[in-house]
Parts: sequence; C-alpha cells; structure tokens
Amino acid sequence: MTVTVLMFAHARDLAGGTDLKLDLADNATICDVREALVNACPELRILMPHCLFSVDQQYAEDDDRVTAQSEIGCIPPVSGG
Amino acid sequence: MTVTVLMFAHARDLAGGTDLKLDLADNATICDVREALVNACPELRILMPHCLFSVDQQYAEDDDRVTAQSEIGCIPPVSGG
Amino acid sequence: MIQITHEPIDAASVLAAVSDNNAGANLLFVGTTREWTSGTRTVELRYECYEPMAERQLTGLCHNARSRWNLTGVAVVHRVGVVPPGEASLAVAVSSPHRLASFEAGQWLIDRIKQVVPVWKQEIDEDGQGHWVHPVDTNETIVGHFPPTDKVRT
Amino acid sequence: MIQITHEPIDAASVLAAVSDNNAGANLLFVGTTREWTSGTRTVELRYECYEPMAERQLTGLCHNARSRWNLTGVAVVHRVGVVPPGEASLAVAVSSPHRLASFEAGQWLIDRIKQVVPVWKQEIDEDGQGHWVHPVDTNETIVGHFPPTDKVRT
Repeated sequence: MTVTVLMFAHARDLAGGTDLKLDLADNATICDVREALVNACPELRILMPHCLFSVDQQYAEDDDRVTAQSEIGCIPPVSGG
Repeated sequence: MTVTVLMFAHARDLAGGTDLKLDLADNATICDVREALVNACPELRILMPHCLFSVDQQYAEDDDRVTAQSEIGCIPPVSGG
Repeated sequence: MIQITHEPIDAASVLAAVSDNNAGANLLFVGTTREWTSGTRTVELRYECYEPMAERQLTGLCHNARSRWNLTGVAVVHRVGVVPPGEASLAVAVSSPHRLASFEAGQWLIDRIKQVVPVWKQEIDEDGQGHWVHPVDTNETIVGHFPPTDKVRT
Repeated sequence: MIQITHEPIDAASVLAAVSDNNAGANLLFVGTTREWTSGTRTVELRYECYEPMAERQLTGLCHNARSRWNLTGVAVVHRVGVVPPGEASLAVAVSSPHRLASFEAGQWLIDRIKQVVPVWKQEIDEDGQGHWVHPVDTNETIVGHFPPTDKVRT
C-alpha cells in the first residue's frame, strides 16, 4: 500500500517536502514508517529517534498499525508556548 | 502625654470611633497602648490579642516606644485580596 | 504601578504595566468576589484600607519580589469600597524571562499581600448584614496575622 | 475558548473568557517573545503548527485540567506565524474558587502544552537565519518529547 506522511518543522526541512509518499507492506506499523522515511531521506536519520508519530491526529505507539487511509504525521520535538 | 490611635475595621466598630485619644505615661510602649485601649473600650478585649500596631505606618513591636507625635494604628487581622 | 483605587480595576492595564522586551513569562492574577461560598450567597464585599500604610507595604513587597526573583516588572492594584460578585478586588502582575520565576513570585506576592497589607473586608449577606472576615483556625478561633520575623519594613 | 490564531492575541479577551460569578481566583499567563536570551538577540520567532491535531490536543488538556482542578473556566490561545519581541505567542487563562487550584492548573497546562501540542518555533537571528528550537539536555543532545504514559488522548 501507499501511505502519506505529513512532515512538519525541522523534519519537513530535512525531508524537503510537506508530505512524503511511502510504499509499505499492508500490515505496516509506525516502526515501518520510521524505517521507510529514513531510507527515503537519509537526512532524517539523526532526528528520527526524537520524532513521534500521529495517526489521525492522535499520538501513536511504534507498534500501532497504519492503513492507506491513515492521516500519518511525523512530529519532531515540539516547541510551542 | 496624650496619644491618638487610629482604629480600623472590626476594631473601629467595637470602639465606636475612628480615632481614640489615650492618656499615657511619657515613656509608654505599644504594650501600654493595648492596655489603655482595652480599659477605655472593654468591647475590644477579645479582639486585642489578635491586633497588631503600627507606628508611623510601619508595623511595631509591643515594646516599641510611642510619643505624642506618633501616628499609631490599631491593625486587626487583615483580610485583603 | 502600585495603586489603591475606589474604581473598578482595568486588568489589561495592570498586565500592560509589566510588559518588557526581555520578559517571556507575564502572569496576571485577578481576585474577584465569589457569589457563592459553601452554599452561602455573598451580595457584595466591602473593603476598607489604611491607605498610606497599605501603599508603603505594597511598595515594600513589590521591591522584595522584584529583587528576589529578578523580575522585569511587577504591578499591584487593590480596589477598596464595594466590590460586587464577579468584579475584581485585587490584580497582581509580574513578568520575568522564564515562567517558573513568574509563578513563584506571583504566588508569594499574593500570599504576602493577604498577610500584611492593612486592608479589611466585610461580607454583606442577603439580609444586608456585614460580617468582618477574619482568618480563623480549625477551632474557629481568630488567628494572629503572621510571625514577627515575616514583617515587611519599607 | 480554544484557538490557534495567526493574529495578535488579545489577552484581555482570554481572561474575560474564564470569568465566572463563582470564581475567586482568575489567572492569566501570557508567553511573549524575549528579545535577549543570554546575550543573543532574537529578531523574531516563527511558529508553525499541525493545526487540527493541535486543537484536539488543546481540547483534551483543557478538559483534563478543568476536571482535575474543578475549574470554573479555562481558555487557551496559541498564535502561529511571526511573533516579534514583546508580542504574545501563548495565552492561558484559568479560573477557580481559590487561588491554589488556579496556580496549579495554570502551571500544569502550560507545562503540558509545551510538551505535547504539535507547535514548533524557529528563532530568527540578526542574520535572518532560522534555527529550530529543540528541547536539549545538558549535553546539548536533543531529548525526546515526553514519556508515553503522559500522552493525551482526546
């Protein structure tokens, strides 16, 4: 399946785009998203362990499943306030 | 000497006046002011241990001296805010 | 800005008074008259004040807070007279580079104001009766103001 | 009132949003852009946001704060885009009958907002260079966001 990952802030700058399309196995998890992102953009390697992911606008765990319909967000360390 | 004590809030209501004149010995202290106030207005007896006194708009200790020129305040428990 | 006023408090102007380009954390506390407390209705509060002494005390407390927490700004306005439910009797604003100092200083200032500044309030109940508010302990005994070592000299 | 805005924040309206006749303690925190931090000048901050998720997170945090501290009101406004020195990026207001709850809830909300809401800022320096702000530990290593048990689900 093809999933789309919304990229933000520092992660978006490193990836060079606001949303990245990734080809993943049908039973892929957030773990697989991390791996595929770093493979697609090696520039993300250092930041990736510090990024969290959201699925449908909620924080997700690394072993949560994603689908082609999921709204996936790559969330680098936040700094609001 | 004659001193004037400014009375506030509950203490003023009990004393029935905003300033009380007291005749005191020339070397009188705040302790003597307390005693003379209660003698002049027995209604103040219960509240008096909970009152502080000011001299010239600063909190005073019980053994601080007062003079005829002192601005003496009888300060019942405060409740601002 | 240190002020005793008989007029309604403009909270925005108290906050504006502590604004500073090197402040990151601006904190404003506004104490208002509660209508209901444990099922009892307060019609209004009536505040009175030993004004010149209250101003000196507030000046001292603001000075101490500013130097202890290295604040970029501090402001206090206390209203006296009648304060109906929902209206402000006290506004305290502080600013500092970081938020921990603002929160600590703000809490300290409000605590100290309530302990040492010569202001008194009466609660007016539904029968129009006024009741002086005294700090009381759990035995309903009036307690003294504060330990002498905590006194503020200005 | 929970809002992400591109416009300057009107702090007075955020405070007004938590006003309640049974509140005695109204607290407003306003986070502003500092011009100077340890001798380095910030020309401006630029905030961006994952807006629908940020709103959901803020809604969840406000709900949790309100029920944990039994607040009478809670309001949060976060500005995004360019925020010049002295201007507000964040306003948080809470109200409750007593001041301890307001101070605790206010500090908790600000801490949590800074930990979990997907908002990011860049510092723009005097050369016009933008630097993403990351929480770092004492070894200048980027640290993770927060422990998973602290996650907010809305």
